[in-house]
Amino acid sequence: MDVLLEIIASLCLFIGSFICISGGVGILRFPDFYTRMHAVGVTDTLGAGMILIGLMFYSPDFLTLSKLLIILLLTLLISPTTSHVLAKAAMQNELKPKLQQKDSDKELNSSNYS
Amino acid sequence: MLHLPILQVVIPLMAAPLCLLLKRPQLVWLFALFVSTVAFIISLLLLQQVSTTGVISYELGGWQAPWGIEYRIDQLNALLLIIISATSTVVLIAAQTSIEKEIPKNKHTLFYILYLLSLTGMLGIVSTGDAFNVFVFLEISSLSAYSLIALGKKRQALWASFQYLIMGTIGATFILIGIGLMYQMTGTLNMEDLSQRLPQVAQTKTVFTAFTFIIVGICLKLALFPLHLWLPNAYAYAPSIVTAFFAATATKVAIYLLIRFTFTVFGLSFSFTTLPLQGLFLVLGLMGIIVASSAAIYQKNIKHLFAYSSIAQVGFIIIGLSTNSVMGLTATLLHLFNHAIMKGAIFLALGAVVYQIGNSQLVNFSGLGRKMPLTMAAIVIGGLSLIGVPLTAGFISKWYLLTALIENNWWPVAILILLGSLLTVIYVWRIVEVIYFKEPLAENTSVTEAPILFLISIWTLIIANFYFGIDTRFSVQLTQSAAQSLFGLSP
Amino acid sequence: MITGLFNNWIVIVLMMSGLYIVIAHGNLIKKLIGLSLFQTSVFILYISMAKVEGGTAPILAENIKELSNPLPHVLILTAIVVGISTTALGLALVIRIKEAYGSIEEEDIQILDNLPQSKTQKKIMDGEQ
Amino acid sequence: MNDLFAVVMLLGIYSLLSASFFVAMDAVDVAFTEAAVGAGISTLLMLVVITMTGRKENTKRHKPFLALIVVIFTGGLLLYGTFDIPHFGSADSPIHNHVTPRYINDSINEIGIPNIVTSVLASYRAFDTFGEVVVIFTAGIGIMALLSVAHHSEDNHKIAAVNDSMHERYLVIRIVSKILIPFILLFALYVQFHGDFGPGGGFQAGVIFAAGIILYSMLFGLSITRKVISQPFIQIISAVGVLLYGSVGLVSLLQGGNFFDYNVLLTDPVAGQHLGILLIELGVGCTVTSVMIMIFFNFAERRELQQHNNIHNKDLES
Repeated sequence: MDVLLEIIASLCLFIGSFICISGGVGILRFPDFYTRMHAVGVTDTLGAGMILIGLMFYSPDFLTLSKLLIILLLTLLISPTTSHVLAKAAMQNELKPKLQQKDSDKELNSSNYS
Repeated sequence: MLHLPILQVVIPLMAAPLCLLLKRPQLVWLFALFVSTVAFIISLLLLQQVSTTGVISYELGGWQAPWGIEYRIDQLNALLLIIISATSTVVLIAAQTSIEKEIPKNKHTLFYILYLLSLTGMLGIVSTGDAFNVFVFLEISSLSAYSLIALGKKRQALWASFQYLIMGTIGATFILIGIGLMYQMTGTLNMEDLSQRLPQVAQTKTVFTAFTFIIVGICLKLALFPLHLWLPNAYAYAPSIVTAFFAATATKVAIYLLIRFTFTVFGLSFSFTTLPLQGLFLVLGLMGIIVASSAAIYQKNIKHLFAYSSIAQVGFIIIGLSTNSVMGLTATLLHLFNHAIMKGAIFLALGAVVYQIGNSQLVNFSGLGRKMPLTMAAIVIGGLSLIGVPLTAGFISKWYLLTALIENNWWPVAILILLGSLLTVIYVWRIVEVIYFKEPLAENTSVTEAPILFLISIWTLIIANFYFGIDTRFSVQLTQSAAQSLFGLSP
Repeated sequence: MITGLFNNWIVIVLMMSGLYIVIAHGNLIKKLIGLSLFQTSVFILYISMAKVEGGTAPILAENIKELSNPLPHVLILTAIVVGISTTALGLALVIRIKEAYGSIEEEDIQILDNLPQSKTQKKIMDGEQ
Repeated sequence: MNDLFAVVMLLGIYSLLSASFFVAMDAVDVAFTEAAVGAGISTLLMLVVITMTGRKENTKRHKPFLALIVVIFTGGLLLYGTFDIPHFGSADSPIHNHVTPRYINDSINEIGIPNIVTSVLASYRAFDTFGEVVVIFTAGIGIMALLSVAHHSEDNHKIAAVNDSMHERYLVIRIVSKILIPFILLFALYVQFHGDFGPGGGFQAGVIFAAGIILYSMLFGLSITRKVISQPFIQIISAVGVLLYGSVGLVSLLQGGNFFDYNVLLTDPVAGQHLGILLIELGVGCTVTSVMIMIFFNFAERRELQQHNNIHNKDLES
């Protein structure tokens, strides 16, 4: 039983940290604000969530478990909201997404946003 | 009687939030005046208690000293408490009239609250025997000081206040670093305990650094010569009442801290033999006197002029410290006391002028000697006292200072100090000339004498000035015994 | 030998960068930021001295022997409050300065301060003539 | 870096990092406060001010050489001073052996609560904490003196109209924070009353409580919040907090003890200590909450006034 718990917990932790790292890579590699924010916003919720779940399997008593659960719920609630607000603020400040920009990008841009 | 030390600080402190509940400015003024008077009476009682029973120690929360915070009142503290609470009371008498024209109506209550908080801060710094508690109360007094200065009418007041905020906070943080290093070497924050434990580690580099940081931090607050840049503007653009109060008390509190740290906490042998503090104070003091007095001569605004004169006076006070003798320290303390009286009177009189004519430019003073005879006489007498003319209080402290210097055989210094007094004569003469020997400006022909409350508070201080210039028993005895006890001699 | 003092050196670097910002930058908000950097670094100095090797947070519980020193923590709690109070007051002053001068750069303010003064000086000279 | 917005955000991150450092150094209470104050409130206030004063900085340095000399000199002195400091973490340095052992060994008998930081803060050095409350009260009063503007009554229709238009724009975040704010306030109360056992206490609770209300007023408009919590009301609360703290001391005076001697509050000294600590923490909480809200209100009102004037000026020009 203990071994099983251990395996599940470490699997969750591993997946969580992998997702977080991929988010970090995304922030560096993606081209513009919106895609970068997408990378962070999505992975943050999932990655942090997985890590928290993994930690829950490790928790020694009920008190810790419930605290972790509350943190998880708050993260699920707050993280998407903040991403939403960030994107909205960017839109209001007229920051345009970088779309496929090649030769005909001007037309593309204008046709998308007029 | 037992709880006097704490009541001294807590009464004005608790009165400040109560003012917020009172609301009506007139009422708040009376209340603040009452509280300040009570504080003055308590400080007198404390002095009496100290002189009969010796040092009073009060343990807050009933916890023994190095574990809890201790209030410790000796003669030096009692002297400072009297200076602060007395000037605060006298200045408050005139406050109601003065701020009427200088501060918008809806801010009067807030003004009194800040004033009381600033009073609390200063009283707290002086009474406490705990190094960290000093920092906390220092911040109370500084924060209220920044806001009070910013209440000035002109926009320069804001800028002056901001500069003071930056300098003051750097100074306070330096003190915090110093206290931290000291704590790290000794494990205690209580001043008495520190003074016993510091000699064991006196030779370490850390204690040297701690000492330097504390001294530099205090000197920033003190406006000692190279660190004085914030002071003239802050004094010139603050509301007149605030200037009068701070000129009489704020630098005094900083000097108290300097004396407390060099003499009591670090001990004489450390402060004056391990470090070249003596020479440093001497040189900085002298330079302060000469440079600030010369700058004062060229000022066009009288508030600026006397602000520079304050910096010069700090020089005199510091030189007294640098002699490292009982006589010199007595001179320092006497000058603390007397300078508070004369600068308080001068700035209050300037407040009265500002009340009547709206600003304090030197030109506007021409011919006012006939229009406002009592106020102008007060300024002149204050100026004479700054010079050190006999019969005024200023003479006594200068006399003691010179005696102390001659005792040490520092003739050149004595001569330079006389030169400094000569510079004082010049700038005071400029004012006298304008006041009495020029025709009034056209727009000032209808100016009349200052309101009665102003005159009461100004002349209280002027009479005190003469009294302590003639009958020196009280002040000299008190300062002498305080100085002796600081040097570890029994009075 | 060296590692035992490492924490202090880091703190010194942080403190000095704060102090540099306060003195060298003309923007008033930047000055306040430097000030708060300076103060926060002093907090780190205090807190790092309180640490005991192998100690835990100073909350009593069973089977804990070694505790870190609680006194610096208390002092720093107070100092943090003092810090935020100073920063807030400074910011309020900045707002007023912006309204009065129209700028929050130190140099602009000094220029603006000197202008009316020279005007008044002229006036004074005229008056004397 | 001449974009002040970025600089302020970096400062916030620095505060958060130092808060995590404090946790590593076992200073949980301090970390809590630093996270709430440094990363929370002070960043927020700075951002509000930046929106009013502009976010670009003049890149010209003021006195770089003077600054460099001062900094090198001070830094060198400090560096010199560190060589005799007891080493990091060593248990035999003076600070761990002189005053502190009594706090660690005896506080459980003398005060009776497990969090030593709280017992030192609220009982052994209660006067420092009183000073701290007065400092923050002073800051509140000072800011009010600097920024307060005369009130003009707003008409309800206008508020409702603005409210509706904002509702469209901030729909998601409004709903989410409506869910969250009760929890924030509840958490603040938990921190307030749990300070005896774990990290927390009046100050942290006050900041969190204020943060909840500030969040509400940012999303739903100042005028609506002001209907619930008016300026005079907060002023009174802030005064009451200081008075409550002080009167605990005065009561202990009247009971025959020294100022802040909680032992005499009740017949059982330890219970007296508990009561005293509870009351003063409440006082701290009241003052801190109200002063924080007061500061934010004053900043935001000033901002509204500025914008109002700007619009007015533009109308005049056109």
